[in-house]
Amino acid sequence: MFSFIAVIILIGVFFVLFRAIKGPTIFDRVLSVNLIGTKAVVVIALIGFMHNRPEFMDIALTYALINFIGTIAFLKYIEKNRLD
Amino acid sequence: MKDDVILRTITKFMLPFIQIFAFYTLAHGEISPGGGFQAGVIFGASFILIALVFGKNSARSKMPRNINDILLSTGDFIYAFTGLFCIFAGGLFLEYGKLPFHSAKEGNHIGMIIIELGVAITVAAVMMTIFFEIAGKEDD
Amino acid sequence: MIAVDFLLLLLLVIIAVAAISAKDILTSIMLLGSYSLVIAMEWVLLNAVDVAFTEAAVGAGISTILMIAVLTRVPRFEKEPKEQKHFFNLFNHSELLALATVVITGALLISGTWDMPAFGDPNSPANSYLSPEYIERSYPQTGSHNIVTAVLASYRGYDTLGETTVVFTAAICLILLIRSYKKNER
Amino acid sequence: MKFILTFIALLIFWFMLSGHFSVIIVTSAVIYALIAAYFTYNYFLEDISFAGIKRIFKFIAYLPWLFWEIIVANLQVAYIVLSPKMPISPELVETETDLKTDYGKTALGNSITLTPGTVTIEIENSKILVHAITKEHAQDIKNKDIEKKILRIEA
Amino acid sequence: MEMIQSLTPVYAVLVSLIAIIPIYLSRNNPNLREFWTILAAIVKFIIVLSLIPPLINGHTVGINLFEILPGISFGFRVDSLGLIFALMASFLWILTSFYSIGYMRSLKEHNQTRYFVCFAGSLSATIGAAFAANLFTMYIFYEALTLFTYPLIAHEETDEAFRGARIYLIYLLGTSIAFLLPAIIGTYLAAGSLEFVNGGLLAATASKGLSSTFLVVLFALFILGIAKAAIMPLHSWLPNAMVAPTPVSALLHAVAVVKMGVFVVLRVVLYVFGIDLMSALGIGTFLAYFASFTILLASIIALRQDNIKARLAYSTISQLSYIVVGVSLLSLSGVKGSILHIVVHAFSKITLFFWAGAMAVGAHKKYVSQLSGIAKKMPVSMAIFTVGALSLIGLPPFSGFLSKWYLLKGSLEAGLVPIAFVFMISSFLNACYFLPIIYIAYFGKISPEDEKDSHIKEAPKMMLVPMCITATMVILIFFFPGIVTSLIDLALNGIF
Amino acid sequence: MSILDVVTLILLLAGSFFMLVASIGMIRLPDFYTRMHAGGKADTLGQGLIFLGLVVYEGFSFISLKMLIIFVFIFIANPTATHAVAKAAYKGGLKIWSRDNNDSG
Amino acid sequence: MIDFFTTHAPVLTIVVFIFGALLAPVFGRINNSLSYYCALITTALSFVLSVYLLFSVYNNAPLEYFLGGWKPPYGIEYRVDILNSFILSVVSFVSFLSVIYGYGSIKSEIYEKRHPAFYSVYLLFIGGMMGILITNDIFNMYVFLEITSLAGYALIAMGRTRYSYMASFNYLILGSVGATFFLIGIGYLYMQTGTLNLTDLAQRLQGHFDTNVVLVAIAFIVVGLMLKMAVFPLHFWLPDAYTYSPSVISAAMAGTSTKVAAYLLIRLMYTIFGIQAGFSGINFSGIIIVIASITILAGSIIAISQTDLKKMLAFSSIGQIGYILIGTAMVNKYAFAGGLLHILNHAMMKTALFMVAGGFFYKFTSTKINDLKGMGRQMPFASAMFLILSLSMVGIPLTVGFISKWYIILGAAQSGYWIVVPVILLSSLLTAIYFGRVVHNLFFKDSEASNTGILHAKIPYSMVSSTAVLVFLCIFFGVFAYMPVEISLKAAENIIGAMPWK
Amino acid sequence: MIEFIADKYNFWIAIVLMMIGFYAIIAKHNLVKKVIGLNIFQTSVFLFYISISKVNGGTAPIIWHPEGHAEVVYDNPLPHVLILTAIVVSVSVTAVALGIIVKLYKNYGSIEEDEIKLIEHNEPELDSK
Ligand code: NA
Ligand code: NA
Repeated sequence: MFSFIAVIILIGVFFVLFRAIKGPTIFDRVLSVNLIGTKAVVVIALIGFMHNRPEFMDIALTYALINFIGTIAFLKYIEKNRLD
Repeated sequence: MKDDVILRTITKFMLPFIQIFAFYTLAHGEISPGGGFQAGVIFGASFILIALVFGKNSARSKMPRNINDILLSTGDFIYAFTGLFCIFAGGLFLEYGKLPFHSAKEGNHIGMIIIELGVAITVAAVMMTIFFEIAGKEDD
Repeated sequence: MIAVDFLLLLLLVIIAVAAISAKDILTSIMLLGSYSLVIAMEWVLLNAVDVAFTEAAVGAGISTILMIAVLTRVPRFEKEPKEQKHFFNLFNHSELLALATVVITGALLISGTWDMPAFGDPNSPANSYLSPEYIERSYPQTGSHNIVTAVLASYRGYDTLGETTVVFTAAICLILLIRSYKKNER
Repeated sequence: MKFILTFIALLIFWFMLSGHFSVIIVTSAVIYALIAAYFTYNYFLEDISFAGIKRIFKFIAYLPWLFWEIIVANLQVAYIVLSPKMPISPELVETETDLKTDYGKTALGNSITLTPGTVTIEIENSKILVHAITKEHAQDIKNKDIEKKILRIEA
Repeated sequence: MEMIQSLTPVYAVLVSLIAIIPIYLSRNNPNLREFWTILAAIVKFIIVLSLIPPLINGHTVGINLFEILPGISFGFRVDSLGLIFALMASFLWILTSFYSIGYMRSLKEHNQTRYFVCFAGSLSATIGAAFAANLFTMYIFYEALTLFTYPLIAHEETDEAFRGARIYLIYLLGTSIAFLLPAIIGTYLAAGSLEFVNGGLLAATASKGLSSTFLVVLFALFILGIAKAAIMPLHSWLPNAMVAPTPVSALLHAVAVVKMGVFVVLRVVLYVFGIDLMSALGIGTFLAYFASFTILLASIIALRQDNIKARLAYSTISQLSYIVVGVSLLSLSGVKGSILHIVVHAFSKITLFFWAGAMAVGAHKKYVSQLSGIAKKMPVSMAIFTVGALSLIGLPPFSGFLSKWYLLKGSLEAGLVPIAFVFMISSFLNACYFLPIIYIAYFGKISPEDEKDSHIKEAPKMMLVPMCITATMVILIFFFPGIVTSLIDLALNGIF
Repeated sequence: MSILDVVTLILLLAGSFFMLVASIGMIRLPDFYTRMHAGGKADTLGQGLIFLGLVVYEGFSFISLKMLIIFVFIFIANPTATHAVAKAAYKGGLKIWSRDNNDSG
Repeated sequence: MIDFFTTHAPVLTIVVFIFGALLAPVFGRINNSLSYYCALITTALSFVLSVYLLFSVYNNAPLEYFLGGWKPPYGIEYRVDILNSFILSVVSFVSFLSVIYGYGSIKSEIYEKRHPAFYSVYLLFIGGMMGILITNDIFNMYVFLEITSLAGYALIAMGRTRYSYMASFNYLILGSVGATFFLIGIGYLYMQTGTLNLTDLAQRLQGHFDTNVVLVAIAFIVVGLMLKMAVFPLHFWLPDAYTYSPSVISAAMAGTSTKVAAYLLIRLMYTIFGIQAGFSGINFSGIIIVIASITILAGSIIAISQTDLKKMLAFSSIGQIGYILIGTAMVNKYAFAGGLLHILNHAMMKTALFMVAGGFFYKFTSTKINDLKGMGRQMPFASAMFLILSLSMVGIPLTVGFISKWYIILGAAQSGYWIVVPVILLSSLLTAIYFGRVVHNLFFKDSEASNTGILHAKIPYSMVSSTAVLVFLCIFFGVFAYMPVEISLKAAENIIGAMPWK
Repeated sequence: MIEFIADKYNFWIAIVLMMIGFYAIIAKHNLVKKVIGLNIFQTSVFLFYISISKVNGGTAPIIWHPEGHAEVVYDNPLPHVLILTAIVVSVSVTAVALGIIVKLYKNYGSIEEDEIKLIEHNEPELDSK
């Protein structure tokens, strides 16, 4: 069950990846990459359940966190051309 | 990006939780995935987030460059000195089992906690240093 | 499980190719971040949770942010190489040479897998020699549930001291290299 | 005061995450919560007074409605995406808001983003710029349903 | 033979090396500087002289300074062969020093300090090689001499000088590293030691079943490696080195460089391989024929040289091979003639080079064709030249006759009649390239410009006196050969 | 199969449906702003539903608590990120799509 | 107290560097010169400890040290034998002298506020190498390899020209590729054996030598290390790296870094590659000897055409690393000792040569060979030292250069690798040619006054004395070669006799 | 045959990924691209290591006390440990590389290898920093 759901999500990732590669604007790419990240959070959680060891939620949380920070960094670069 | 209300507010709200999550990762390194290194990175990332959203000065007000530079050495020093201390305690280098606790097992356990703390401090300081040095554009 | 594994690996290949062929380096960096995320998923799938944790934080997080930080100071777009392309407009010499090197190296590596133990083989030397001992000893000897942490911090604690020193080295190298003191210093 | 509130919030959060109560863990929880609170308290509670606690409960009460709206929104989006004709007519809408606090504006902005076919593009002072995927959704924004609810929380 | 442990040979080497310091320090005071040079030369000669008595008494003097690697030590051992070489070199250094002073001052040469420093260094190297106790020590001094003489040859610092010096360096350093060093290593591998032994270091090992091919190759490496002996085809550095100032040429041709070359050949033949092994392998005869070519060919080339120094240079190449042929005859008289010829040729050739220098300084003449009638203006110089030339041709009453006599006798002893013919033909050729000089100098018509030119006069006394002394020696040795031959006999005692 | 399992399954399927829709939307929708609606909303809800499903499956435990934290995080962070991207695009001068001027993606 | 040092000497030798590197920037905040003394004391301490280790293992059995008290193969093990303690001593000695040298040279070449970080990185650079040398765990080697590489990249970039950065970057890329190849090799070996401890690895590889996994592993490790060693044709990074880095770093690197990579290869050749056994019908010795021969000749030939002194020395270093390889690959006691001696000898010669070049640079800010005309008059002492060192490089007897070549040739003759003899002799000739050119310029050309300005009037004693010590040793160990020769012969016996399956 | 592929494809894809990164390192002139290639190369090597550590039926190497299971099979923890270290090394190298790139751009105004070499060739600069 969990792996079935994971496969569906991963197929979705292929679509999103297509958009990330094709663009055309850089914002499309940022959006897509952010989306890949958030999907990854779910996949991680599902893999935890697949392995019957759901205590690895910490990793999913880290993913979500890092993904958020990364997206902010991309945007700040695009808007301001500086990070600090 | 300080001018964006939503981003600013959300970041303010999340920051303490990110940091405590970093510490949580550090403290639970022996129980669940994670440990000093990951904790250090996340802690460093929290300051990077501050810098991204509120600017460098805001980040530096809580973590001045001088302190950061000293922390850089401190963490690794804690690690290496723990190793040396094991020698003083009659063991070999990094032989935590010989640390003055009830049993070798407990010595090992506490030794690992101490060195993980050292790792976390250095890694956090390093991540901040690397970020601020590379991103710092004030001299261009 | 195998389907997930396969999809993840396929994703990796696509992302890797896309990342190195994008002319916009910002795109490359984004894709590299995704690459890290996907490979970390693969690692969770392979039960390497600590590694996945680290890769997510470092590969997808810090590395990406550092690269963007560099982009704030250097041009964002890759330039076409100066010399004209020949060889049917497909490759110039250096690209052909690179391709040859890569193909040879890869072929060599793959030939090495021929008589390797199979993926997941519990009787392979790697999985049957020291690993069971670590698994058995770690909790009684160190009190750590996480065997990886036990090996990392205690059995191979010296490596980790080295590792911490490596990151320290990186920071101090950067301070040496690019911290600015003087106004006119280049 | 801000510091203590932050500290308590962090301690609660810690135990939600942890689930371990050994001496070492609890001790470190306290120490770490203190450290994290030191670094972040003036961000966390920069402009929230003691009255904030009451608002939190009001906010929680607001969530079920929001969640329902979200589901509706998503069904609409799903319909748009999957329908062959793609019935969209995007539009930019600008409205005013009476919300004063940052938390209020943020809640409004994110709620708009999460609900029917609209995404907050910008909130500047009292002006809100929204992208709506269809004309109907644009109209919803002009009706200010969400804002009214949040205003009640802020009051 | 008893070995007396003594540092005397070390002192002999060190004297001139130490003299470098005061010479360099007094670089601003030419008189003082040259005083040091002369002093060192005299002290050195005295030290070398002091080594004669113990040798006459049948001892050897020497010391092993330190063992560098197992079986390889840095040490000295004075035997009579080395002593002859050392005596000759140190005596001629005194004369050359005086001559150099005269020459350098009258031509107002630059960089005189470097010149004298390197000169002193060269002499150290020469004496060191003469007294070396083993191949290793000898190799060091062999290389050292090359390096010390390089600046002397490049002294003029013209492009031509640098070119000559470069060729010199490439030939000598190149062959010594490429051939001599491997030969030494091979010897070490075969014998486990590098010490010179009467009767041959390798002779003892021949019984161990070393393949003769190996030994032949080894010998070939030695001969190729000793380019200082200027055996064709490794001779062309010598004519190229004639760009050096004349006293340096004297040093090269008569005293140090080429003499060290043939001296090393002698050492290798007599003390490394040994007469018996050489004849057993048959390489002596081969070498004799091989070097004979050089004798003839170099003489023929000399005929065609108009440049005085070039003609002398080819003459040297030819004469050196006399020595090589002599020793490779492996007969008593041959070897004796060979050693004697080292001394005789030294005195004769230095006389000729001094004369050439005198021509350059006194008359600014560098070519044979310019010498027409010069004897009128420079009678002393031409008389001295005649002595040297006749000696090299091999006419009595000059010492050249003696050595050629022994060589001829040796070739017959060895049963190599063709070699005897080579010697005779070569003597004829010698006559062909020397006698014309004498002829035109005395009987040629002096050109009108030279006639009027008041600058053409005898060279200064500082040059003339040493010339006279060497010329006298050429004659003296003919009449009193005992001073040399007694030492030669001593040297050959342990060998034949 | 218990009720809880059925609920879990429904939640997971619904979640994956919305996530897939979001992905398809990313391809089909014509411009950045419209794609944003798919990526910012459908995906967030999909994720939320899946986590809810997992919480139901797991029952009450610290792991569920943690998943709820992630759930909350997603609902805070995703719209924020979406908003931020939108703002950046708007400030960057990206024009919105309309049926008249542009028909491609 | 004595006990403390003697028991823990192996680990202290390395750990002092970590402490030094950590404390240097902290002390540097108080006073710049404190960081200098930090570096000085650290290197001095580690030199003393290394020499202690050397004598200890020379007289007794090899030392083992279990880090963390965990027995190998579970834990990481230090294993000190004559081979590595010898190189440890060489490396720490060279680095110590370089620190002394740096007192004058670093002040002139590097902005003073960077000094604390500079010394810290320098200590990491040396400490990393020391760590590689002493450990008996292949992955630990990788970790320390990366420490030293990272530090090396930064140090090279500190050179005075802007091209230093490019040199550093190229080195970084190639170095990282090399290290990653090494890592791949480790992975393949681990796959086949399940262990990382070298001794254990050697035992568990028995009977697996003909598997593809092991062959590929060895190929990648060798290529990776050869990249690090700058063996021809994988040498591109080295000339720029040596040329454009600060004088001290050129000197220290020339004496240490490629030698450490060479050590790694030697160690692995004799423990896990089974060079003696000639596994799978592959003549491992032969391959290495051919590669090394090409390296020797190519390095020497390219050196001839260089116009920059430091670059010439760099190419010369490429050639010289070949001697070390050739000597150690012949599986012959004498040749091995010769190769080992060359590690010491070349370290002394090349470090001193780079120091002299740094002296020229200090005074005239140029190391172009054409700018060195007439230096013999202006800097007679430095030029004289250069002359002596050149002679030693050529291999003239009574200098150290002769000793190592002698033993290599001896070993080559003994083991029948006759091809090696002409290679070494030819390269000596080539060496004579390119050094001859420089010496010629120093002593026989008049200086062209206009070409460079004088930067400093006088060269500080720190620079002169450290160079002079090395020059003196080049002659001293050339004349009294007994001690190093004995040590390396014994090391050779131990290594060649210590093949576990023999 | 199928079985053989199933046994090895994880390794193969890891190798293919390595080579993609390696190609970028060699062929790309842009320095940041090279660093990106290096990252891909190294990360893929890590993937290879982690593939080694997998044991069929194994679970993550964290002690686990599931109800009703007597024996738990764990994956090999050692490669995980090694790769944790290697990841850290990799990010450190990346950081230093990026630092150098920043400096290169400041000095040359370009981060294309061929351009920098051309600039240096045309106007070599000594002692400028
Ligand atoms: Na990465
Ligand atoms: Na851990």
